[in-house]
Amino acid sequence: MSRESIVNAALFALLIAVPLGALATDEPFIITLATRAVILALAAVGLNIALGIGGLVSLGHAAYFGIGGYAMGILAFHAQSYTPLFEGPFVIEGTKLMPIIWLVAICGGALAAFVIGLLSLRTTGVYFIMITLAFGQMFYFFTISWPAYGGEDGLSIYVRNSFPGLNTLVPIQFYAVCFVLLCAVLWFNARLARAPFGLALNAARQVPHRVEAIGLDPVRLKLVALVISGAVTGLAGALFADLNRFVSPTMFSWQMSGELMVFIILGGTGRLFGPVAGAMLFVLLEYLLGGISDYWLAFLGALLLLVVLYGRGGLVGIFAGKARNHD
Amino acid sequence: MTEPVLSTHALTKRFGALVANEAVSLDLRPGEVHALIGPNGAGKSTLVGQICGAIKPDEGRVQFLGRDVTEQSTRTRARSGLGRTFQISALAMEDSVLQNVVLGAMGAAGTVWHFLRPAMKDLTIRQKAEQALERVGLSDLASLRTGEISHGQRRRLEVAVALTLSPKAFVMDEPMAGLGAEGTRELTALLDELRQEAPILLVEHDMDVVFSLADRITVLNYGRVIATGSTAEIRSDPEVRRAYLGEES
Amino acid sequence: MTTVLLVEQILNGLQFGIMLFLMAAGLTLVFGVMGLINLAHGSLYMIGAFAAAAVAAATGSFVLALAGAMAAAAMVGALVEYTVIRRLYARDHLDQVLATFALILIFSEGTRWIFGSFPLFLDIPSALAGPITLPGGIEYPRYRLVLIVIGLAIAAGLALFISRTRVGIQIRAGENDREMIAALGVDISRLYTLVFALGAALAGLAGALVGAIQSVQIGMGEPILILAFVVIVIGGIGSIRGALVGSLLVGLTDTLGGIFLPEAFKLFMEPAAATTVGSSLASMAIYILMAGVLIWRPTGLFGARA
Amino acid sequence: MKIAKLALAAGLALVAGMASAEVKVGMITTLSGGGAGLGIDVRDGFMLAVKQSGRDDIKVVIEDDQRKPDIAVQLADKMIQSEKVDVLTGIIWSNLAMAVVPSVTAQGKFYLSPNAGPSALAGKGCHDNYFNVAWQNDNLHEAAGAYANSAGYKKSFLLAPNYPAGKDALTGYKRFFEGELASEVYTELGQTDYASEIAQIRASDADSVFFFLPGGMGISFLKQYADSGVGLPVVGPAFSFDQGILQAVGAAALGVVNTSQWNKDIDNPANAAFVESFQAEYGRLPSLYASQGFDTANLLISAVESADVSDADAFRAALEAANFDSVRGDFAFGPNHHPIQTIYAREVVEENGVFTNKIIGVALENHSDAYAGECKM
Repeated sequence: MSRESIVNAALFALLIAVPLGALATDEPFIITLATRAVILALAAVGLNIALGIGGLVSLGHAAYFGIGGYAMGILAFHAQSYTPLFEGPFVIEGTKLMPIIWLVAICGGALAAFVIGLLSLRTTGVYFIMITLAFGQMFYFFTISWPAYGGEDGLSIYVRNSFPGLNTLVPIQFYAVCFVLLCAVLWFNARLARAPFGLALNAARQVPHRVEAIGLDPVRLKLVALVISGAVTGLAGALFADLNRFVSPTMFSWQMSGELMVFIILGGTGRLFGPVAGAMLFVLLEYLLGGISDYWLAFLGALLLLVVLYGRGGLVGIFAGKARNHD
Repeated sequence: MTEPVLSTHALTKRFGALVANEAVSLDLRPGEVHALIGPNGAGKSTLVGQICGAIKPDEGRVQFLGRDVTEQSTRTRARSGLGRTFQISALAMEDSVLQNVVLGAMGAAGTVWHFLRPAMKDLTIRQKAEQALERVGLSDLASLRTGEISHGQRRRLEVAVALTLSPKAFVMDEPMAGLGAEGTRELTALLDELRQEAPILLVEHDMDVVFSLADRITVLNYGRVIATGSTAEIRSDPEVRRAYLGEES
Repeated sequence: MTTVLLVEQILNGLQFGIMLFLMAAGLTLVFGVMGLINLAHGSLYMIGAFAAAAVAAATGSFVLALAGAMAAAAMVGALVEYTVIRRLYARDHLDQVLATFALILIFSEGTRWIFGSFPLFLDIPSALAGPITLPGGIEYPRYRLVLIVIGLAIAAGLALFISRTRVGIQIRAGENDREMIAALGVDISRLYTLVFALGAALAGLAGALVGAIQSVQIGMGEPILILAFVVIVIGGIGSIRGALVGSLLVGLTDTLGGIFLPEAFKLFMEPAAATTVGSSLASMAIYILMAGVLIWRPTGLFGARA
Repeated sequence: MKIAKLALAAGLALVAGMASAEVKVGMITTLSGGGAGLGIDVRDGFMLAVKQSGRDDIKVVIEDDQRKPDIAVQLADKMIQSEKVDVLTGIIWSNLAMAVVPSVTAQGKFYLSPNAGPSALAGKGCHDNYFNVAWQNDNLHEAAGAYANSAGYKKSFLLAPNYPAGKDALTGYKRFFEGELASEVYTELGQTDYASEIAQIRASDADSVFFFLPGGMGISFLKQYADSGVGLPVVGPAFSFDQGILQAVGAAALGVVNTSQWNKDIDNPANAAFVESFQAEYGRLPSLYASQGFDTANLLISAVESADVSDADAFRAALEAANFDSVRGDFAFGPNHHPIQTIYAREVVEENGVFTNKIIGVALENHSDAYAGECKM
């Protein structure tokens, strides 16, 4: 077992122990915090598929996060107000069922990533960073000024959506749902990184001209990576909206995209569990520092700066040492 | 005369006012090593770029296996069997040596769109990759990280990756660049064997290598072909001696 | 829509574009010479505005306020370059984005700690207050005309500086070939600090000039930062000329889009819906412009390299 | 640091006494970033009232929402689940209130709004545990419309950001304004340059301008408008003329009429004492937001005095009675738990080098809101 696997196992154990401990000591808010960390981790794992393996520095991932959020918001809004979502030759009703909402969020995220990727992948480097930022901003301004679903006020959903057989209003049950999804996506991510696609994508990041010389299209590889990434981040968006029972344009803001990247860097780039460690640390800091000072964001900034400048491997790197060649 | 495997017909490429290639025609016949030489800036890399599809010619055509491939992408040419090596090693340095050849074999087999099955467990692919490593004598290093092996070993790995494509022709851009005497000797021997498999268009600076391997030589200067012929013809060509060999050696 | 109004709106677009140029010029220089993406550039704009407000409150002089803004921004810029930024040149863009994102947090909260949470006061000097009547009966604020003139003068000055002076030549050399300027015996780290401070001073000046007609408050730098990035990406990163063209394009698109899009939709929609659709689209207009430009020319209008 | 200290001060002073039925209050407000000034004022006003009451059975927990809805929701969860608060308060922004209030009240907690009053919560979405101590969002705009009538304006140019509160503002103004509209223009949220809109105002044949541009947007607009020389009279709600930002607008705001339910010169003993003690405590003039925070705390204290918070029905009835001396004078709750109050027209003046407001008349007397009828509780 490598040191990284030990760190991963420790993080995994924390994700199980903390909420169970909180349940035992009757601290439901800790469970809520843990749920928040798990969902943000899920979003960052999504980004990490594009960024970690494919090297796609997308500063517009809030777009997919927000789309997932609004998929939940719009479907649940129509369900709670008993108005059809679409009337025409056929009628589409809203829903409060999580699995359907997730499916819509995943498809929405994937579709948006496909269109944005098709256009953005013509560019590289800084231009790619900036064009993805531009697409994120388009969604942000659109949702603010479009009145149908609350504009800047957003949409409030009064009761959390349901999952067959569970009472999602009980914090630990909703946590379990999110945790299982995170595990599934992490498993998928681990498999993906070793699969032919992951190998090719990884090479497309390092030496695109080589990939082309063996008959593969690096842009198509990256596009598929972006679609998978958008789908996962979209799913996380739907869960995040369900956690807050609320969705608003802030999910589309560029700071959100920045935060997702912060998770990856804090945790350690190119690590499977990097985004998980990063999101956990971020939520913890937000919780601890927020109580200490009005100016806590400055401390967060300083810490982040230190990690970028000196702690290159991030949190996982500190404990697990240098990144190992996978396989 | 046998049909050439690969040929260019009056390829011309300009970058602004600079004419990088002017009406370059050459061909590569089965079983031969055809060396392309010329001083720095003669337009060799531009020509390789056009043959492999990275650079679009302004005028002229490229033919490969009897088909006009001028409009085809690098990928299509690669898939039909044009195996190239790069002047500066283009390898995934973070990956293992074996992974680099597996990648090549996957590209050739078109099995890249699998998302869950581990790449290294596809036995057909792996076998092919290991054979390629065997050919270039890198089997022992298969599990090392590419960033950790020596420069000479990487040059051979480049060749191994090209081999996984089962190419119908090789285009090698300065495979000996940066190699010591020992490395050069080994790689020369390898290329000598490989010509049986597929002909090699060899861009090379090392004249000893060129004259020991090449069946024919084309000399490029200021973007134009100034001579083509057997090694003996080139050695005695007055224009080549004046424009090129005289300065170099 | 009358011609007078149209001319006035075009002037507004120009003026907005010129202010964007002051921001974009520094960003694009820093990227062109050092290859650095600096998200904290907006913070320097904010620092300029706050410094100007503080100096103006203490001395009552607008000219001193401008000088103070440039000096403060340049000093903070040089300091940050020396302590943090220079460690980022060799890093990839991801690290740069994150480190400068962290700097935004530090600068914003630091400024709030020093100046408090309420907006500060900074006013137009009385000599420049009020409107002026232009030929054709167009009434236009005098101060905004002055902004256009100052901005154009700085653009011209910057062009001269880069093409004629020693440092300018070094900067151009640095854009093309980093090793070459080292070979020329130029002290690179000093040159980098200088370029960064210059960019910071321009941002600080923009903050002070704009602060006089807007609100001097925490976070004022971020919206304009994003716009400045849009500008340099449209213009082609590293190109001063591109920054100027991009600034004017963005300024005009934003100003005119806000007016004409709702009107245009009224031609075939009912007014209320047209206003909604039109203003939604107008708020996205510059991003659509940017995406369009990049899809058409992936390295911007005047960009050389990716 | 300051929050912790204040909370501690309030807490310590109070824990020392007997803890019969302690009331725990969770305050979620904006204390960092661009909008921090408003949250700080609400907090300071609230804590001043708690301190003056001398009660040791009110414990206040304060957290910063960073003006982010998801953080606000998370904090509300924390306060309910972990701090076990009985009452929540503090939110400044409508969108944050929309995110937090429905779930808080659904969980049986009380929410007292010191600032935001979105229409959804006043009408169909009203709740018997939700009390708004400030105003329904439309109120001040409605008053501005009423004032415009009395000032004899016949044609107004309307300006607001393109987001729900902006649309509500124009709706509110139009509900009372009887003249014509020259144009309705929606600007971008967070817009800082209004040259283009000012040009449209100049080109229009309006005789007055109504605008709702909260925070920095209003500062920018007023400075640019004053400089443009257009000179049409301007009316707006108090938000752009508050004590906190008036100094940043400067002379550009002089003479502008704005509507507010409170001003520091409202003549009643509670207000005089509040203005004086706030200045003594914090060294600055109180703002509208501070007055709302102060009133919110006093409403709470009045309810604590007459009912036990564990008896929700009794506590609710005590809140409904609104038996406290509001700094704005007469104060009562309507059927939807929103204020019925008088809204004044104020003018910006300069007093001893400080820009501030002076009441010049009543805009709407004992005004309720347009949504009360839709509320079924």
